[in-house]
Amino acid sequence: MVTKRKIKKILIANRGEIAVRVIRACRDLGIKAVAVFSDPDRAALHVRRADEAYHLGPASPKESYLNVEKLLAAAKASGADAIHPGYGFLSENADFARRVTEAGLIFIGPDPEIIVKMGSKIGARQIAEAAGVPVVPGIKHALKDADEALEVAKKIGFPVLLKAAAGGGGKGMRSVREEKDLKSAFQMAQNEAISSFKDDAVYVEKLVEGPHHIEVQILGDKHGNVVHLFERECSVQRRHQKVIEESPSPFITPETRKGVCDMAVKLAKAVGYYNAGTIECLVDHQQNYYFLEMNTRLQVEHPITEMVTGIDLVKAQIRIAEGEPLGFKQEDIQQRGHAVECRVYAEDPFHNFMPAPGMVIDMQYPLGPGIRLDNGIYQGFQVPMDYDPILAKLVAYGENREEAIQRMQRALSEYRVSGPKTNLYFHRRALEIPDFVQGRYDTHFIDKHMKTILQVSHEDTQKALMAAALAKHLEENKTRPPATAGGVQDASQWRLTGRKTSLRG
Amino acid sequence: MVTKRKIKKILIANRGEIAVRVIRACRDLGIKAVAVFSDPDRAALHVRRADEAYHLGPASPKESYLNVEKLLAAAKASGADAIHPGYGFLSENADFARRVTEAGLIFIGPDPEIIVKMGSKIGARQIAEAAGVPVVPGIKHALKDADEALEVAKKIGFPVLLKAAAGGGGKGMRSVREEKDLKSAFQMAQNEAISSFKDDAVYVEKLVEGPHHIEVQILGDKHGNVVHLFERECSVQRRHQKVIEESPSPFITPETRKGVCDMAVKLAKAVGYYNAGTIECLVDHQQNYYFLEMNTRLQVEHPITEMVTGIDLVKAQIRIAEGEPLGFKQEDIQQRGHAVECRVYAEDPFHNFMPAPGMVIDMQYPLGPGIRLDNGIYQGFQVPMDYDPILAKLVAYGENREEAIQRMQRALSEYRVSGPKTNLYFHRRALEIPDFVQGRYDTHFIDKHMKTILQVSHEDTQKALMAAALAKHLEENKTRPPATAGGVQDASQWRLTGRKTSLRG
Amino acid sequence: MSRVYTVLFEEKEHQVEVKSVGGLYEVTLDGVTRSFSPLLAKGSLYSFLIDGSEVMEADVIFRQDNCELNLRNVPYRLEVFDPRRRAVSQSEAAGGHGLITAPMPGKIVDVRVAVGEKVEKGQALVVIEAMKMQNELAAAIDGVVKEISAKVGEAVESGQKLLLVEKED
Amino acid sequence: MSRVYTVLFEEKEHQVEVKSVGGLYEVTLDGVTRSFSPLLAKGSLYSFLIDGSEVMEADVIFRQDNCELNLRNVPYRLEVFDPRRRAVSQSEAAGGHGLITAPMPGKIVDVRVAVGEKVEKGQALVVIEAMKMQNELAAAIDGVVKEISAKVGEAVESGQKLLLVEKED
Repeated sequence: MVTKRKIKKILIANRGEIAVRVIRACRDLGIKAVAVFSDPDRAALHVRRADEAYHLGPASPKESYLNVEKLLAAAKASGADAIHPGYGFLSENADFARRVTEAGLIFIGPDPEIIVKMGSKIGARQIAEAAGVPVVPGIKHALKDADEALEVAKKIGFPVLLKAAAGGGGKGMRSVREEKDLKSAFQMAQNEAISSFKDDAVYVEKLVEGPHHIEVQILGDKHGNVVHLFERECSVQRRHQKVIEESPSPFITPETRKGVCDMAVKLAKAVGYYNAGTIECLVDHQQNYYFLEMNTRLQVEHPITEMVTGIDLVKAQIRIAEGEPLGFKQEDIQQRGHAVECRVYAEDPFHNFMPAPGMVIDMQYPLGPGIRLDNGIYQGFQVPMDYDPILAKLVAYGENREEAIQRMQRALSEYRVSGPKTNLYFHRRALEIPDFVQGRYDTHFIDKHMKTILQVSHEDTQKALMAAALAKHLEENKTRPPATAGGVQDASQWRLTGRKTSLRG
Repeated sequence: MVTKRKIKKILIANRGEIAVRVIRACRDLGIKAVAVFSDPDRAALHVRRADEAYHLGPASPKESYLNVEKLLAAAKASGADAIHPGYGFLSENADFARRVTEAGLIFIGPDPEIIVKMGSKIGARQIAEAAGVPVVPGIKHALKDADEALEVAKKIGFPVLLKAAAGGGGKGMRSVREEKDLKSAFQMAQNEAISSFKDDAVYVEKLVEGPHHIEVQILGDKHGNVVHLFERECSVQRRHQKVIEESPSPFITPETRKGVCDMAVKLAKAVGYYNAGTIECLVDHQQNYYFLEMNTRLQVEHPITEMVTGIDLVKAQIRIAEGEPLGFKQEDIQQRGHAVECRVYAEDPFHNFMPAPGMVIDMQYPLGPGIRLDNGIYQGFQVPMDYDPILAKLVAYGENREEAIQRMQRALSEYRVSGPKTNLYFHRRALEIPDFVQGRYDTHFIDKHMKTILQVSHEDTQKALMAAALAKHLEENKTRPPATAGGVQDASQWRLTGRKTSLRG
Repeated sequence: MSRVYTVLFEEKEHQVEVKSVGGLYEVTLDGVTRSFSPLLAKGSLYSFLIDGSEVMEADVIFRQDNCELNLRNVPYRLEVFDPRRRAVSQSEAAGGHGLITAPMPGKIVDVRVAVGEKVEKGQALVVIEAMKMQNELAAAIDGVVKEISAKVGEAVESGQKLLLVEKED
Repeated sequence: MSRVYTVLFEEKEHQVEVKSVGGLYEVTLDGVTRSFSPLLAKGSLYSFLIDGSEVMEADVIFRQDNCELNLRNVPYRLEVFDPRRRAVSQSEAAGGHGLITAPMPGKIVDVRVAVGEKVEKGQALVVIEAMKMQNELAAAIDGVVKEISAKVGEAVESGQKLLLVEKED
């Protein structure tokens, strides 16, 4: 018998846009939302949007968002009866899940044992192989050190891929094409693995060239029901980090769709999985698919699935955690229309995508038909240097792929962030590349088109230089309107600098 | 034979949020958008979002947005090949439609003759009666003066409703319960009719008590195809102005739905209508329905229909104007899920809903799953006193009515406008009223619940007074952090005024 | 450090004590004390943590002692002042309830009374138009029209003095 | 009134003439002249009407002559100055291309060279970490390390001087 327990208050052990996303699901369900924050996040949007907020400690994740003791203390102080881990941080940490449960709280995620089994890329590979699902050639255990990595890589044959066992979001992942680069790549992968996941286990597998990255969203409840919510195409990646995702995939055939979706449900059922989860696959150009890993948590790109299926995944997670049955069957779920997501990062595409934390000076929101923005910043917020560079997820929905892309392009033309550099221009250009427009791309897409993507028209550059000189001229001649009270400038003063060209009828 | 003609550039003869809405449709279709603006609108959002912008003249609508000569001159100067009228202003002015066509441009709307026939409330009543459709008792011609109004009103019997023949949006509409109030009401209705529609025709009909205001969205093309996109429930009104709309209606039965939808298609076909259009009906508690009027233009509340049917109405308007066939049949259109719209007005609910133009000091956008905001303002914009008080349309979509309302409530809790007073609090409270939550309301809803809606909790008031005293204290003691360059305040300086309550694990 | 402020709201005066305690502020009104941790998040927007953890945001804009506070989109028009420094509130000094000012920017379309005329509470005296809506401004007290500054056809700013009614003795 | 400004962009100097003509501005670059009607819409955001009707927006932030301009989310790092007032650009005065500064706020996690060491263009000298990503900062010229101010473990601000390479004579 599954015990049912209504959740009244949820502590969100995360920050930024995903914490805001979870808070929204809480609001929709009439559940109180408790935020936690580190020093630089006192004024973060997730704090401002919560019902209650608790301070954790200094900026360092170890002393704040990764600190289990402090998180449990905040949960206790707030009287929360459940914890949602978001993604990243402790979301796939079985020890955390166990500690939450031991404290008498509901962990909004799978059983800790399942995290151990499936949360580790290595463990999941073993289970998948046992279930007869095809996996990418590689080793099934963590590497001792760089020397072992080199030894195994030579055996499999270059190119190879180093991967953090606890990984996600491209962190702790390095592809290595030549022997000489392996040792330093191993070091960097391990360092990132520690700082991102508190787990230094790194393994190696054969690098499948030019594949599609397809993943299947599943939902399982505590009563043994598992459904899939179809696939997401996540092949637009840079440094193994997803940048643009869409659903449905423009590449896979109906047969492949059925194949990967059935495989996902089969695997999830095999381990008695409950919660939202994702089965990631590589699909090659011949539509062969390989199981890659399972993510036992919510995924950054979950909104595109929500938009094409109409199901709110965070609300579903919460209901599952309460012990409720799913309430719908596989045949109730349909893909309707098309959705695209662009991940908005604080990084400078023109300078090797360097991270770009800093103060948000101004922001223009993309709005209107078909647009959803899951945002974590606001004008005046100091984007900290201590955490992931994701600022927001921009999602566009349309009746079909063409409309979804058109709307995304429109939203990108409206969206503007001043202060931190962002990859918004990168997105706009990437979506214009004919290979993308026609849906013919694989994981090499960005490398292949990077030069074209980063081109800036000569005309725009000319206008930029002209505008800069003019602005300088206006400032020097004090024709800039003065700031009014509250730091807001008076747009109605345009007559100072603008001439009207009246039309005579 | 219908001639087809691709549109490359559209001039939008409107302002504010609807102009921005049309610009978005243009962007999606790869069509250039031309804005026009009056003096106070140089920095308006619709200008900032356009590809090109032309100045019309002073603030007064007669000298700007209602000035046909200047609009045509701007269209000519820009090389636009079509004009979209939005709603309000010249959108139902047959003379304007004719002049546009005579200038060799495409008018994105119906044939001018149809505007004459159906655009006038009086004419439409006559056509409807001829087609055997039930109408509300009243007269079929414009009133000469207040004396005739009184005479007719006595004949029909009080209460009566005075209505501008060219009306819409509650403008030029007054309900009169007693003889003594009729003359001044007639005067005000006529004044508003002139200033809003350049047309002083006012007529009178019997006031149907406590009805539901149901309207049916239709789309017709130039090839004779007409489909309906189901109904909208628009019974939440104040002073005959719609405030909250939803689709589907929680009130009408499937039979009534079929009845009003069939009637709408029948009427539209009878007059050879093309373009988007709306058939408005009154439905009484016994589910009897009466034809009220037809709007031969886009409707403010069109987004809720877009959300439940997935069809972009503005794009459909443009394609129809190009001579394209609809491209879908009645059976392709389904209501899926539920959508609610709140009209956000610059008005002060606590002071008799007085208009509240002025500078937008700050704004917090409602975002996230299921939320669409069609917005016309931004922080720093001076909302002019010269035009309609509508600032934005907030729309929430959900799998079902409950989810749509929950999401709307969440969006309202995020949405904040500082500067102009708004009716956002009014919306939040209205959606909490059990009659609304249960879908049991008619056009008397607001009057019935106004007191409850405008109640503010004692606790909130206490906190407001406390916060005001504290803010005063901080300002006097200069503990307020100073503004940084660019007028932005540094949120990271919170340590100056905030104490951290660190948790120890 | 502790200080008492007078907050005038809807014609009633409230005494609010503000006490700084170790970086936090204890604020007392009508015997209820709450602790506030304030942060100016942006512009005029305060983010408060109340009693340790409750999140509350309010936009607070001062023009001298006049305060416009926006809490959950409820606009509060307040006056906040140090009672030691001022005895009479501004609105009373300015003519009490007999003064009619423009509630928003707009255009005067009608003035329905003349100086010296007797008026009743609730009687419409001036009609102002803004955003295509006409609004009647009514007398708040019985009395006699003392002064009219509103002119038909004239554009007025928010807060501009339009008409003054005086109580009869 | 007309004035010529020097705009330094990607190590190239451009001469831009700005001429005020009846409330409009005629701006000339490389023989192309466009008319600009500028309006400061909010904060540092300019809304321009170019050549009468074309709408363009750009965020323009100055710190003295250093200019960050954001046009359609393309960030331009420029220097804009009056050539009569200054002959040498700031970045050249500060050490030309041999100077390595922090491109963003972050933490120094590695310094791979010592003072006096010969380095080649493209060689990674310093590793900085921000937002959980490690980034190698490389030499822009061949030369010798003259000065190191970066310390491993230290947090640095954007623009902070980390290391100086000098060309060998």
